[in-house]
Amino acid sequence: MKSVRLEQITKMFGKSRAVEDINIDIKSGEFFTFLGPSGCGKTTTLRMIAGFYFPTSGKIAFDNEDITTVKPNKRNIGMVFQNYALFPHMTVFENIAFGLQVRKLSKSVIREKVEKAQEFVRLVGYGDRKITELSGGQQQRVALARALVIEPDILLLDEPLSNLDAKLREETRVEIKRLQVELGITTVYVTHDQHEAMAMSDRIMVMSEGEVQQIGTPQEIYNKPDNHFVASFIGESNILEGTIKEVSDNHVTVDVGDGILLKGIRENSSPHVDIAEDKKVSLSIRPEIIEVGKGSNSIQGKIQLTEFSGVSINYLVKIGNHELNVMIINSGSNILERGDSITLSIPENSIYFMSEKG
Amino acid sequence: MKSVRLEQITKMFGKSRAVEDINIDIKSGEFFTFLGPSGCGKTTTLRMIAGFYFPTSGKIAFDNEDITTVKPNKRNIGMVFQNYALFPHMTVFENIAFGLQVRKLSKSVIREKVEKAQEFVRLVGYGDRKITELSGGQQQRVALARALVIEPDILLLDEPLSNLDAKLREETRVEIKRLQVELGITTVYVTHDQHEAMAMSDRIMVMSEGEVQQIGTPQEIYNKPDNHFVASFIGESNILEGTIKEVSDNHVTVDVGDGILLKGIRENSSPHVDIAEDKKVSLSIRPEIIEVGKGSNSIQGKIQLTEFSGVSINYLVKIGNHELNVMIINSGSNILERGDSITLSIPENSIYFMSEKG
Amino acid sequence: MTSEAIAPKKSIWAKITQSKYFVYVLISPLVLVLLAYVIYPMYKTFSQSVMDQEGALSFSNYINFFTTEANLESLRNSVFISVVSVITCAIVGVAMAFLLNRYEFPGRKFLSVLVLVPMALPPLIGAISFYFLYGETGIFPRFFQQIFNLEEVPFSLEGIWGIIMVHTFTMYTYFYLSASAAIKGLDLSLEEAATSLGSGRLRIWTKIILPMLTPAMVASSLLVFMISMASYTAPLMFGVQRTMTMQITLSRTNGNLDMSATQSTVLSIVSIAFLILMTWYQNRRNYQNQSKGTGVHRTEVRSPIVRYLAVLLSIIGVVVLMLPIMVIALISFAVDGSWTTQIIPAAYTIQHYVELFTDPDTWGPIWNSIQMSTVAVIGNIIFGVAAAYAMVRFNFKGKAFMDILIMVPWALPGTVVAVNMISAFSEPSAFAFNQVLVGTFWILPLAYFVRQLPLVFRNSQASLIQMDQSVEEAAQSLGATWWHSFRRVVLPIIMPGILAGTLLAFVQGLTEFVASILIYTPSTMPLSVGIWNKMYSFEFGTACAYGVLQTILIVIVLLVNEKIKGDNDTGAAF
Amino acid sequence: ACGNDDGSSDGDSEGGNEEGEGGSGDLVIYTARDQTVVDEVIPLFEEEYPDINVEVLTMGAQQILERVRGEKSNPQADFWWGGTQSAFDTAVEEDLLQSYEPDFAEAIPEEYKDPEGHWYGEIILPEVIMYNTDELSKDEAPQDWDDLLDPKWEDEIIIRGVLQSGTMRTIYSAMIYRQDHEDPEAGYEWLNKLDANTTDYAQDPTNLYLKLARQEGTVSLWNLQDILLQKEQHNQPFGYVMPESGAPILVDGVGVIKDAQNAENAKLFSEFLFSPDIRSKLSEDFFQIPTRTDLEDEQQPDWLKDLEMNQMDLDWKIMAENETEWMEHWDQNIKNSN
Ligand SMILES: Nc1ncnc2c1ncn2[C@@H]1O[C@H](COP(=O)(O)OP(=O)(O)OP(=O)(O)O)[C@@H](O)[C@H]1O
Ligand SMILES: Nc1ncnc2c1ncn2[C@@H]1O[C@H](COP(=O)(O)OP(=O)(O)OP(=O)(O)O)[C@@H](O)[C@H]1O
Ligand SMILES: [Mg+2]
Ligand SMILES: [Mg+2]
Repeated sequence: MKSVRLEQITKMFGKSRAVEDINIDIKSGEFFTFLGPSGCGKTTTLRMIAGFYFPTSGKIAFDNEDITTVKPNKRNIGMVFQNYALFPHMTVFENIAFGLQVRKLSKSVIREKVEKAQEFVRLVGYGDRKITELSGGQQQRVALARALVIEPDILLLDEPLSNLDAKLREETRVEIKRLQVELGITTVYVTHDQHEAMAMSDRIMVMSEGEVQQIGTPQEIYNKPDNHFVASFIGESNILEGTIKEVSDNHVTVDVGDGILLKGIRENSSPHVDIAEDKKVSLSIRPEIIEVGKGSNSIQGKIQLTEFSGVSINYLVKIGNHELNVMIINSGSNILERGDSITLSIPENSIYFMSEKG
Repeated sequence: MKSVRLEQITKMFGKSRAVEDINIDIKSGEFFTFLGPSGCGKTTTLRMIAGFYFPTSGKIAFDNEDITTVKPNKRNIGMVFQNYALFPHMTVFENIAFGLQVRKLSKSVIREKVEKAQEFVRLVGYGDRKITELSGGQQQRVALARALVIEPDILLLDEPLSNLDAKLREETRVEIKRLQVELGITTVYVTHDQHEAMAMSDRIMVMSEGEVQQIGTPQEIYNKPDNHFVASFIGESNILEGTIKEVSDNHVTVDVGDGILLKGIRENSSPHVDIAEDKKVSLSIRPEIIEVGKGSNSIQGKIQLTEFSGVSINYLVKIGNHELNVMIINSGSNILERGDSITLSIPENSIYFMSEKG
Repeated sequence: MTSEAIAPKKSIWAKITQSKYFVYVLISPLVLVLLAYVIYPMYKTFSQSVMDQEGALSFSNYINFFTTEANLESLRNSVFISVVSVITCAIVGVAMAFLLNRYEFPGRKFLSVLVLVPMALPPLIGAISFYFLYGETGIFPRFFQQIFNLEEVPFSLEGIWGIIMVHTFTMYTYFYLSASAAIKGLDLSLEEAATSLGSGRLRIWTKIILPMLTPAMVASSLLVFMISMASYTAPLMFGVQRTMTMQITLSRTNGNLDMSATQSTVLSIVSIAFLILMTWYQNRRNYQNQSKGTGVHRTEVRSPIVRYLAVLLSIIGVVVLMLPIMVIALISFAVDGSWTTQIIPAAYTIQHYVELFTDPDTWGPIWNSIQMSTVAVIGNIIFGVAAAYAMVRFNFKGKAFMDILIMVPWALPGTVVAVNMISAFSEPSAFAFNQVLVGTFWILPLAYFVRQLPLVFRNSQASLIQMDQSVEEAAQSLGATWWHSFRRVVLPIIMPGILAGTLLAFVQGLTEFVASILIYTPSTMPLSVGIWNKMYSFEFGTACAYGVLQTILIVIVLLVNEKIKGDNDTGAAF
Repeated sequence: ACGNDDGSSDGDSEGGNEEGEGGSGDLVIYTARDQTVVDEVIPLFEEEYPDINVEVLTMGAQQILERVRGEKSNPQADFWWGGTQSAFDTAVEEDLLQSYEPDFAEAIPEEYKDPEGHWYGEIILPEVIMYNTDELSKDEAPQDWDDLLDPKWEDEIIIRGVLQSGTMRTIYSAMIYRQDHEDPEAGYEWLNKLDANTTDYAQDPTNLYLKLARQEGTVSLWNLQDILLQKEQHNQPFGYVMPESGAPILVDGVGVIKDAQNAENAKLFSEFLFSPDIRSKLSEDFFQIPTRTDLEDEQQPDWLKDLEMNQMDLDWKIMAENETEWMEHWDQNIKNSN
């Protein structure tokens, strides 16, 4: 229920820079996600919001109020730590109840709330267990319950579901989202799971090596990545380099080598691309968008590798000098093997133009 | 390079039963995965193979040699612990080198191997860091490198990638798999990520509440689940209850209520189902198999919920009293909103019959 | 492979090692040692207390004990003094531990050495220095009397509160050291988690930090409680007759050995009861670090006020704690008899040092003490750590009993321990390889060993309880033998605890007096007896100069310890 | 309790009395004498008996008793040098000493030795009134025990902790005995008044000297020898008054440990220690008053010649019988009651 603003935040550890020049405006009630490779500074940034690190430079404000140096316990946050940080000397119940006791609620209210939270994370009946007697996922759920139960203004979640199975993860995710929407808690979420990020977030910040790459809604980030990094980091993407052969009206034709010409739509391009004949350009093509069989932008290839993933079958297809990842929904039809020929087509409106790499 | 056999393994913690009557035969060089909800006993089983827990009853054998009571350090295993269990007083290098030093390799060989392992987990240049100066994902990678570098007979991995981003996870996964195949290391893998399980495993054991539900190849488990639990746990599945109306030759027609009749193929059924008229039966239909538009088994419904996940758009569709999850590949076309009508069709060969829920 | 051939052999060995009785094999040497050096003499004392002159079983001594008001009052006093001492020592020790371990500031290392120096206070002169500071004619009372122009001194330290004061000033190090070790092992993210849940400093302290320090606190509480019960010099100095130790001495002086045995037994029973209570309290909860991965991030202190406050408090604390030592140094430079009614001595000299350094007998006792303490401490480390490991990691019958065995010598007055040792070893016994130990070099190190074993044992145990066991498992999974993983993984992680205990034990060995005086031989005269000799012949200044030498020796030990610790640190806080 | 009987009844067989010329081997002495005394005597002894290897362990009388007791089954020491009559009596009762008949036995009065010859008094310690000479002149100081009860000494008297000090126990018992040895009530009453004037009890002698020198009080009760030692050797402002009604006189003695490994050497040492030369030397240097009554005038230092001994008449047997009871009563009912 509070907005969060980070202004030109930089954080150094000794001489090494963990994050640099971060600017974010998280709206009140927004679900905001940090996404990025391991070690890119997600936890560091989150900890600065929580108040456990002081930015080397820059300012942090909640609701326009500068809280850069305010103590963590005065920020009314709820946090799930990446390492859980459960109190080993307390039981599950005591762990979850801790924040409520701090808030001096009555015994009966605490019991009620804790029980509700236990239900929420599917740990009913585990109240008296010691932390050592829980499985990894159960520990993570205790950590989650402990942060949620205090209904904070701002919820900071550092990979809160990483040790849960897909089913529970999905259910918990939906529940968190519901809670967040119902209570309007501003939430900052760190995850390495894009699917999760996409499904839950209002906006996503993609980071790499301590720097912001793009901030936007899931669809913007997915469909209109600002740069190579974002395109390849978010979901899988085939990135081809080519030279623009022809620009007509709304259509662009690109030569990607080996005599292969691909036709796309002009408006599907990131802001800074120079679309003109003979310019070098990068094309991003999502594997799932490629179809099997003839159609627009038909090409021939040979299967290099086959991978079955349940929902889909993934092929690595060799086309000239390029290798394309192709994802075909598993419809029970037979699976092609390495060496088989395949005909693919790429819908025109699903080619996205970005400026050349580097 | 050793086979692993678990015979009627049961493990109790005090009075509570963590796993019960587990029988597995893991072949030499096989990649075997434990899959199951949080707290179902995956870690417990793994720890028994490693030798940290003694089974309350039952036997464990490596290569037909009973090792139930052999000490962990005599088993030549490599293990990644769910909580990493890194040596906090050592640097990254020292952590990874530990197992090699135990094996009394020469300094130069150790250096070489450790450096290769660091490269493998993308931690080149982090050798002299203290463990406390690493991010969560980096720590996990150290744990992985430490287990792999000793090239054990049996590799036990307890959610070794849970804190890595999708990209790195995928890459590491591929590398682990490659290593495993090249060296032929028997691998037991615990994961909560079915995608990972499907992509890597030779066989998967699905567990629930300490009991084995099904053991089989990824395709068997996905396409021919033994029971409700497996069907709904592995991937998403819509499970409908119905009564068989008509059995003709190879086709089965089932009334699932609200006057909706679905037609399927007889052979798509789990072993113990009794296919006969008027029998109750369960149908499992994967969300990704359902198509938009008219076709076989056409039905009408109303959209309840829309979720965008990058690759796909997920709808929750209300049909009579049923709610169906439907997953449509994101082809850039417009997304339907809550309340919109939709026509779906279910291919006949993609309905799977299971016995009624017990 | 050749598994065929080795399989059967392996399985026999495996059978033995995996048997649930194997742990008894492991702990048997320790039990033997304890039997010989603790149980056997203790049993003699006990049997003496329940036997009448004819040797028949009789509780008349106990009836006598519990019907004598003097005894009961002594018991009450001793328990009261011990309980309050535990509390005051805990406050001082833990507060100093936090100030000096949590905040980084220039000179922190130096202060953290100084804060331990009071440990070096020689028991005899140490007692007197308190008198000089806070006694009726002490520096402070006189100082305040003068500046406020009072008729009488405004306050002075006396009686039971005097004892408690002395205990606090000399025993807070037990808390300081073990708390410091525990703080190093404490996962900071727990505090952060509590903070993020909105809790303020106070609550973090009471609900997270102190509870998480429980193993360390229990260890030091036990040590302080027991040594307070067994404390002799402090009651002597404040003339409080009604404590258990004084009563025991009195009984012995009067030749009433049965009563003294009874009193000793009652004393140890009280201490054992406290031990059982604390163990029960500790076992109710789990203290193993349980986080995923290692305690990653460290809290930063930004607020300069907090930091300056920490610096200021540290300095004040250290100075106050150092005062008794400084007084001894002061006296060592004062002309004997020159300090009468002044606040501080009027005339100074270096004569005492000249005397000391020209006396060829000065260095012998110092060298003896170093040798004997070293021998004892090596034994302490081997057995103390092994016992702690067995107690924490294994589950076996008689665990509680072994705990008591190890602790009891600490709970008995030094005189009683020494007399036990004499009677046990004045004849050849199997436990001493058929040798008479009395009158040899070995009896003193042995006495030190038995008496100080709890120091290393308790502190190591506290560290072990906090250590995450899966780290050890990781080492095993990498093929390390038990010994290898113990050496390379367990030891380094619990090293702060071991070092704390070792330091205490070593310093204790260098300063032990009450037992030493009864069993030393001319060739093994320890330093403390040397000092006492000077005192006894009223060479007060020289005794203090000798005491200063002892203090310097201990400071050197502290510095060495700091060096070892420094090499071992897994990183100090910001 | 097996308290302090007179210790007269233990029938100990008389030890052999042969005397070797010269002597050789070891000699282990436990002593409660000051290091300085030891340092004076031992070299002289070693000069005379160069073949005897002497080892001296210094400790308190109480600790000697503890040690000898502990080592009973395998004695480590040969000679016990310095201990109170009561400590020796306890030791006799516990059968820790052997009896012997030295040459000087005749020269020692009955009351200063064990009738069976288990121990012999070496020096006597008169207990007197002590005062701070900076504050008081000899005339201002109390002249007799009863003067101490005068209210003008309120909070001026410092007493060395009574129960742990043989000296003080003797003085206090003597005070009770002096009032009425049949019924201690009168003595308790007297001590009660003394307690009223007492400002503090010092825990050890050093402390007593400190407190007195630092004028926490001006008057104390103490033994003559230590007062003189402090005064002459440590420049302390102390003086003494020999009470008009007499001073209780304590004996400090020596004994040979039972079953000592070097009993012969121990006897040699005791002969040496009691020899007139050594006695006069120790009187000279350490203000010791010998028990021997047969010293020539020229063997006595001036102070000793001038000393007007005024012995209080006491029945040590009755005192020993009652001391524990009296002292416990004092400790429990009188001490600090005012
Ligand atoms: N030491 C223990 N004492 C008591 N119960 C335990 C102990 N360890 C685990 N359990 C319980 O045993 C069950 C199985 O635990 P296990 O750790 O094997 O689960 P898991 O399948 O690895 O789960 P996750 O995916 O959450 O890590 C859980 O319900 C857990 O609470
Ligand atoms: N205390 C520290 N001292 C030095 N470097 C640190 C410290 N903490 C983190 N780092 C480094 O800062 C970088 C950012 O770390 P951070 O923990 O923010 O990563 P992250 O994005 O959370 O990664 P992950 O997804 O792996 O948890 C990493 O390279 C890490 O090694
Ligand atoms: Mg992180
Ligand atoms: Mg697990």
